Amino acid sequence: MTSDIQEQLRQTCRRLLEEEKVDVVIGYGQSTADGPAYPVFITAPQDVDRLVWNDRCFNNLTAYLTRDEVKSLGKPAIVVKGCDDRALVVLEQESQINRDEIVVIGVACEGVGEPRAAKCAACDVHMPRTADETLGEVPNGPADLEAAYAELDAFMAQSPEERMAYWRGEFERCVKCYACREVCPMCYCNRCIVDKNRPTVIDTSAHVKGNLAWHVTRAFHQAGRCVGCDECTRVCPAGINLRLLNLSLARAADKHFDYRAGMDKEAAPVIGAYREEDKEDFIL
Amino acid sequence: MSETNGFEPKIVAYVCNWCTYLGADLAGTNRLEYPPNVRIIRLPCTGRIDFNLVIKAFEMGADAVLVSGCHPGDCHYTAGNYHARRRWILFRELLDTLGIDMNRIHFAWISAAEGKKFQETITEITEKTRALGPYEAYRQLCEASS
Amino acid sequence: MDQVTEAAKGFPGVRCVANYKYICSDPGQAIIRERIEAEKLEGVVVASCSPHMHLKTFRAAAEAAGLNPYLVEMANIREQCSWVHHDKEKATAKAIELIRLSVAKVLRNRPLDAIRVPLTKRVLIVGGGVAGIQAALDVANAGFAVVLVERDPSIGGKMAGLSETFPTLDCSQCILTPRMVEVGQHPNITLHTYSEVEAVDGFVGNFEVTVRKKARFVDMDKCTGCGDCWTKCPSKKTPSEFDYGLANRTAIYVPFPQAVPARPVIDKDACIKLTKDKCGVCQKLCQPDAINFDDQDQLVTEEVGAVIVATGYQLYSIGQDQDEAFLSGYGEYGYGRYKDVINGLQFERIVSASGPTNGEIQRPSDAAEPKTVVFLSCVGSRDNAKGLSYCSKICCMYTAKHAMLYKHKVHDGEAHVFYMDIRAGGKNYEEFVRRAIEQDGAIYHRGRVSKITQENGKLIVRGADTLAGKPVTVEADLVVLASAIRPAAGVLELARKLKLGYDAFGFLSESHPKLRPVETNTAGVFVCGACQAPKDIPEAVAQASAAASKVLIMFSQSELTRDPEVANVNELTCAACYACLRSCPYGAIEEAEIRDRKGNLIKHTARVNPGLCMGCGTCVAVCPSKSVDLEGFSEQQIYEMVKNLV
Amino acid sequence: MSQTLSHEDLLKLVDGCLGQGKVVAGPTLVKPDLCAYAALRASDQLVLKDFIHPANSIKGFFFPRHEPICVYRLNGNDVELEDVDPPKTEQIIIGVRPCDAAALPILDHVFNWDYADKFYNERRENTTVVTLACTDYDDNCFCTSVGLGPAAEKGSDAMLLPLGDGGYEVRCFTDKGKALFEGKTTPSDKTGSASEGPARKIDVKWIEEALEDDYENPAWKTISLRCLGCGACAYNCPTCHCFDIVDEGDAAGGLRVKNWDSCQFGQFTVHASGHNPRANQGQRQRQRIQHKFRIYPEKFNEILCTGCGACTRNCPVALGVLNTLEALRAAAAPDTSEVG
Repeated sequence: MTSDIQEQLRQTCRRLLEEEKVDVVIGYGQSTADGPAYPVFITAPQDVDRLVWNDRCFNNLTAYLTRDEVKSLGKPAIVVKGCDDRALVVLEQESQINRDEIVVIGVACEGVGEPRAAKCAACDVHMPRTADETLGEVPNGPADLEAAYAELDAFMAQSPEERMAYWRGEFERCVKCYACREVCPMCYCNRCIVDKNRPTVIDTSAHVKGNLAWHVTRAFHQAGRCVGCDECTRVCPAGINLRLLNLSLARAADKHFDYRAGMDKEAAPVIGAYREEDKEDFIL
Repeated sequence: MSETNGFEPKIVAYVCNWCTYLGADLAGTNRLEYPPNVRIIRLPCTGRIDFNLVIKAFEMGADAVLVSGCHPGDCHYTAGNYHARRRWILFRELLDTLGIDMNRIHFAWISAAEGKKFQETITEITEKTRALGPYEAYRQLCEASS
Repeated sequence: MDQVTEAAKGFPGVRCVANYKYICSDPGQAIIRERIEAEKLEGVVVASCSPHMHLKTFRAAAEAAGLNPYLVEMANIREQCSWVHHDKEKATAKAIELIRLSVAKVLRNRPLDAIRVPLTKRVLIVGGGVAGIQAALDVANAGFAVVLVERDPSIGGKMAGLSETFPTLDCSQCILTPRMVEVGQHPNITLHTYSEVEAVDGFVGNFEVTVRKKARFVDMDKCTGCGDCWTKCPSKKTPSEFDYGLANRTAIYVPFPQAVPARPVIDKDACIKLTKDKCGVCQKLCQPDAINFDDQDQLVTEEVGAVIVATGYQLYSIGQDQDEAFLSGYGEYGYGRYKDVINGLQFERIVSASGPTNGEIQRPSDAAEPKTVVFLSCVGSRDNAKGLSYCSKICCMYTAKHAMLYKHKVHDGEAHVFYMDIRAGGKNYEEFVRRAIEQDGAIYHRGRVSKITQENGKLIVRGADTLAGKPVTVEADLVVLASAIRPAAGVLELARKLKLGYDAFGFLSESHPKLRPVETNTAGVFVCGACQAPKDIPEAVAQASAAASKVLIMFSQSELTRDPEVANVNELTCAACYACLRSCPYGAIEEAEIRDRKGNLIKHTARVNPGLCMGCGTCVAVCPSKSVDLEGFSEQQIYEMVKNLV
Repeated sequence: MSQTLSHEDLLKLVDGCLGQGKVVAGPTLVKPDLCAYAALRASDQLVLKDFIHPANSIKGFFFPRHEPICVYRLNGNDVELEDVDPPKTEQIIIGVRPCDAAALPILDHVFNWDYADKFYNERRENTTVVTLACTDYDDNCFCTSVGLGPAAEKGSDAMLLPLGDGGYEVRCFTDKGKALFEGKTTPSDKTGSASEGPARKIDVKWIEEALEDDYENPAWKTISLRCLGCGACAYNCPTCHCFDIVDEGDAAGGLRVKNWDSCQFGQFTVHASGHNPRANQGQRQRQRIQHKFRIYPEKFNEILCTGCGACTRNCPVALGVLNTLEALRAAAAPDTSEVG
């Protein structure tokens, strides 16, 4: 199955490059079969065989679309999974990309990782939704949001004190390498607030206080934008479960505004819109 | 009223210039007394009040934070408070997930005519916070960071 | 205070501290000016009252001393400290902290220059009653363009329906219609009748107003106003709004003969063609072919620099059903049940020479001449229990006028007046009331009426005479109720569109009851006439001219200056996600491009239009990289304060 | 004769040190599936098998990611300064991979070159490093390419070589090492063993030459295309040592602190003017490799890399030093159009 997709993928990309429909293909490569897949940038038809597709293709490649180094290569084709595809929608909503200037190659995804990544458990976007060309076929699961938030529910069952203690432990390990930020398609600011010091809104030090402030900021800046690709969580060298924070905001947007990031390009973004009837039972 | 051996809670209030700040002024004009524990930071509109300010207040040792502005429909800037409310709805869930003590973050609509409500709100929050005691969890976290 | 002064001396950046009891007074301001010059100060903090009280004052003082006014901040140690905390010690400690915060802030203030914005020298006037007409003519005659929007098919308002006006008894229409015609023909006035304000955008000097021109079904350009249509219209059973239901009108109609514009309009609910797709007589008869049954509402936008609201009043609706729960309705007076119980405006039509009875006093039920008429004042007014707490102000006068006019026409008739007090403040007003009583023999009973019933063709009015201290019962043929004045329907919707304040009764709020009587809290929007409070014609007209003069003062400037405390974008770090643009309540942020000399695109960025920005700062809060900031409340200023909370 | 120690006795030793209030650190499971060096609360937290290399390095025990170096107090317009003294607590790090220990002598140069960093030196003084020889390697290891190996002694005070029966042969190289195991070990004829070392190799000599005037090498651009510019490599690298000095505090005062920094961050070289001499990731990658394999060796005659592979293991896009060097090599060979 995946091997057929891989073959179709190579053919498609060869065609696109030969017909000069695109200048570069942003896809996955792999040095050794059991090694991790990693992003590759194919500019010549004869190199398309370096492209792979398998369940080790973790990266959300859409993060590259907003990078100057990659933009300078010309018009891209990009390989996306269903969850990555949602990022494209947000990036378009936020005027970061022009879909006419990008060829999106969607690949049917049964899930990544062995064992499967947490995000895949309740995935309802096995098939990319906005791709120009889609390879393979996997039935989309139902939007089982209960399952999606199960991990969060379990966590929230603890007392606030326990939760605080948990995060304190997590944040004590954070070294502020910003892998979570750099790998995220939504963190495309060319100057992050944490890199600004007039004023210093967030302590740059990687101590608990500064790390809490940083992770609150990172997470909240994702409110209504995070598409749940979980790359931040996967790449964290300290193994901090950022997914929980993202989930809490995703669920809030879902619960209160019936909104899921990257599902509907036309939907009014959560931040930047409002309804007069928005809930306010918590306001004195 | 408090048994917490002279603990005086530190309360930071981020308020909008046109409703709550004027409400506080009215409380003054009417000589409505309330505890002196609150420090008011005047911003033009709740729309301007960023979540980072709440975090910063706690870092500065606040035991409770109040964010307050115009009632829906009354915003001097027509919609700033609606946008703010949206962010609060989301932000509260994040803080809750982080285990931040939700009894220490308060949101209120207080209009320019509600001097009484301002007095009552500040009094209530101060006493509630006095009862909770200092926000040790956050202070420890800050001390661990020096 | 000394303690505070001492403490303040120690704050970082503080050069000098002065302590004066009345710092806002002239000598107080002199101290500020003197210190600024003597010490070459780069910032000033005044610790006194609320900035809402005197920030402008102190900024002006600083400017006078050559310091940029935006380098002045205040610490509110009165309203928000000394006045609310009795514990002297703690209050003092708090005052010291508040001053420290303001000092911290002012250290980060930047000199700012007022923003200059272009000014559209065109005024929108909402409401074509006597106030609107007066304001329109004043502005238009001063040479500026006016857009007059009237909800009804004709201008004229309530005054057009009045008979004669107190205290001079000159004919209302005789004095009003020439002004109406002048409005209709004035080259500087654009008239939108049968129209309503749909939406208002923009800000002082640059409003964009959308006007809904309701479908008239008559082409105003083709129509000559010949009248063939309304004389021949077979649908004749619609109660006339102008005659308050005392007469009927046709489906295609002009509200009254002197209407401006003198062009008919089709009532689509009454028209047989539009309701049943039959008839169409008017269309067949219409020589110039002006009838258009397919007519639709049209939206037109008007650019104006100022707005005058003159939407006038309506009468307290007597009867059972009320729009406000706190109004009782005075069902006991039988209005609506008894044909011969009417309100003041209806009586105006009955005595009006141009009215349904051509000025003959006839009662509605059987057109008989009433021999006994009872006038009740304060129906709804000054009645906390069942009505409105305020005095409607004009009723005493027009009731006296009604009694007088009645007696002039029915010499052998009896005019009884039940009143609470007679309020006749005004030039020749008291004399006028005395005339009604002494010369024309109106019978005044000081007391209220409890009930009106009908027995064999008579209206039994049961009341009390509190002076005589005995009950009074009058068998009347006609009862006229002086019902309370309320703001016109729909004024609240308009108020919201214009961001105007209003009181518990819906009267629009002026920005200062004494010194800014026609201004509102929305810059560039003015009020006049009964929409602000009940008032009679001379007052409404005077206020209208006042509003007009305020507009003219504005229009005498070549451009407007605005408060520079607005947002600005750091275009270098802006990631152009446009979260700010999406959340700006004023549409003050636009997408922009930065290009190099050769015109190659370097990057996209958000950009603030300082003319539109009102400085709410919502953009700052939603900007992830804080690439947009707000002058006067900048990130640095606020965080400097927060850092001083320790 | 060799000296040996049973696993149990090793754990006793750990608890003993903890009992004396010393800091004892070593590989431990900070999460069920994440092994990293961290301070231990009890010996049972120590993990000495079933991992190739902990996620991080031990440099943090000598050069913490966040270290106050001075306290300041704001008093009106005056500022009071107060030096911070480096902590005196004795540290013992057990189960250190030789590649991590080897980084210490390398770092000693830079922390004692134009200025002697008392914080680093004090910690070095007070710390005993007990390495654990490698019995396995993975695809990211390349210690042998940089002159080290599974049992390299560089930087170790003592080394544990697994005996296969759960015990260790103990080899002490310094007085600190000797002092730690004094009287704890038993003589034996068993000798511990280590693996033969990783399969992947690079020719560092070639690299060093290749890096001579390679500033304009277009390969950097393509090699680094996939690099996201985070600090996961540098912050887990045993030898990366860039830091930033910032003042942190409020109106009352605060701390001047030394925080880790990384040349891979876009902001790292931005001038006050806004100009950035290393404007793209290619230039930043080049800098990192240049520093490790040319500049540092030229200056201190040591390669600033121990082949531990942590950079690759932690890299979100599986890049890291080794793959970068191989890509550079491949790019130099004309026969392919290898990219990214």
